Amino acid sequence: MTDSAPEALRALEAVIFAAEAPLGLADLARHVGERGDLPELLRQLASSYAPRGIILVERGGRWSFQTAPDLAHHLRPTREAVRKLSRAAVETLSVIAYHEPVTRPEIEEIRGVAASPGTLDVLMEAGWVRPAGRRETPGRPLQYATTPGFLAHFNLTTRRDLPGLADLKAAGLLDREPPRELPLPLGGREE
Amino acid sequence: MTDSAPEALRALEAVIFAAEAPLGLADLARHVGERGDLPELLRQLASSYAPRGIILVERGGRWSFQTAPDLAHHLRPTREAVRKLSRAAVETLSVIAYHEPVTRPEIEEIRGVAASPGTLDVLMEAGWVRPAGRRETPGRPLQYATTPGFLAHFNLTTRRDLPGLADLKAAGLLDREPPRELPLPLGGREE
Amino acid sequence: MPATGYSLPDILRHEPGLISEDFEEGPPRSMPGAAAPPSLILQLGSWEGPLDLLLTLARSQKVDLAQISILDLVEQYLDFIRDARALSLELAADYLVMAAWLAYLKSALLLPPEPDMEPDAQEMALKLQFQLQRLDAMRDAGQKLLARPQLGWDNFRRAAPEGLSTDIQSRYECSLFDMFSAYGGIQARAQHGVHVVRRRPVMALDEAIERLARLLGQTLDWAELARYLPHDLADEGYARSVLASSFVATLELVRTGRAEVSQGAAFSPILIRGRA
Repeated sequence: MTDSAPEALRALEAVIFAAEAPLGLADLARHVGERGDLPELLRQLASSYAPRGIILVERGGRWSFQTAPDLAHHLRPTREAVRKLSRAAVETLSVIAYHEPVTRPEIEEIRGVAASPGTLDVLMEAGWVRPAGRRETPGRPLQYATTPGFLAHFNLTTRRDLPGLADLKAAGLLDREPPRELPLPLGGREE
Repeated sequence: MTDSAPEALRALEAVIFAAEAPLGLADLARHVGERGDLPELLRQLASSYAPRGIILVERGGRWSFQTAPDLAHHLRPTREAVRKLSRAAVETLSVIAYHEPVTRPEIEEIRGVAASPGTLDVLMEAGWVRPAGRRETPGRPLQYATTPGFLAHFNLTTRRDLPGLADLKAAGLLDREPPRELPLPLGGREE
Repeated sequence: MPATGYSLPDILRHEPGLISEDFEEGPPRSMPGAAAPPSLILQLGSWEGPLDLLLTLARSQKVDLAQISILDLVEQYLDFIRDARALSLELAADYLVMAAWLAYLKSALLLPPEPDMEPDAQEMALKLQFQLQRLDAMRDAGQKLLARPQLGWDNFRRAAPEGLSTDIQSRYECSLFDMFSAYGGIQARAQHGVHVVRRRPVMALDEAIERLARLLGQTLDWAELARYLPHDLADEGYARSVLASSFVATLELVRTGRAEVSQGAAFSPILIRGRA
């Protein structure tokens, strides 16, 4: 290596850095001139970058800088966004928790409404619900059940810790009176 | 420096490298986490790049990689020539840079002519000048100032690096009014 | 005493050709003298207005602007304007305004100072010199800026950076209470549904018509409808059904001419009798 090498290395790295796309040997030679052994210079440059956060890589004979793969999480850091579950999702979750393993048609029957497609997905994304095999009945419907993450989130040791219907009623959670019937104006009868 | 420093340096260089625009300390902290003394890490990183063909620069508190200026001749053939600024635009730019924040009437007073409509637009389109609030004087005139993009374009770390700024300030030439104690070199008057 | 009472900045900023283009931030500036139509504007060489011309003339004195002779400069400017007029060059109005102002400044500087003169001639001269120095400094600074290495010409950033982004990971909020009350809500809904759907003991309309017709056939006197209803019905729901069906049956019998119905007032007892 002559003492012009550092200059050539500097030129190479600047050219590769500023390029719009990975550059082949011919492109590089055109930009930095025919200085010595280009492949050898590129190898030197690559090894000088190897421990860094930016690395020099060859892909199909073309060279470019890119970020070191192990640092990807810094480039796309994840930020937590707290979201409130929809009422449909909370209801579906409770049905699964009380009736697992339960199929989707059963959930719909218990809730009295058709499930929107996203509801179960949200619960699975939250990590609270998992598919739990197929039921061996006609149509072999998929069953759903809660996960250990569900128990952990709600601080439950087992599913048996869920309050029963009687408990819910005692807590006032079932006392939703149906609307009173309208009085009939036909008189007579009460006397 | 703890032994996590190299990791932090790698993360910093990857993030700055991948970013679409120069990053300030807050952006960097968001991506690499609060690791030690960011300004000190940036200084270390900058000095490790100083001899290279790519350098780490601070422009108006934002950090980015760019090619070393002495290598321009290797790179220019690939790039279009920069647009030529009109004399009025250059003059307006320097008036804003040295007097900011400055109102349009002040710019016109300093230049001795009414600003033509296109001049400020050109500078704002280039991303070098921005409106910088209104001055709380009668008429509440809009003020103008330079941007980090201006500092980046002219390779200035901060406004303090503007050529001759200290001398002009010392000579009172950046004041709104002539200094009172200026001698009166009125030539012919004395005889 | 010349009639020029304008302060220097007013004159310098005045440019008739651009008078229609007023600035967003200020009221229209008052114009000394009549507005010259834009056609009168003449770019004298490459000067950008009278201050630029003055600066060019000042530089020809080949001394530091701080040492310049304002009186000499005034002479130079007035000579220049005279020459231009001799050549029948049309001058933009602001060059002439400047000439008038400089002529005034010159006389004020040469005459013994008047104590009550505002502004003071020395101060005006000083301000002119300051403005020349300042403009010169700004020009110089602009050139120095342009001489600096420039991004996109002398150095370059990456052409196509990948960019940074932030992945948003959702964390769902749901309390145990939310879940229990949701389940309670489902159960309550289900119970309410039973009330609506379950088949209840009712007296069908056909049955009521048949029964009422049979009872009415035995008497032609007016009697309260309630008297024809079965007594001691334990099921309140069934009792209501009997009442409703019997009332509708009454209307049906009246419609078919087999009974008459009468009510003295709203909510008073309904009277019914059969028709033979």
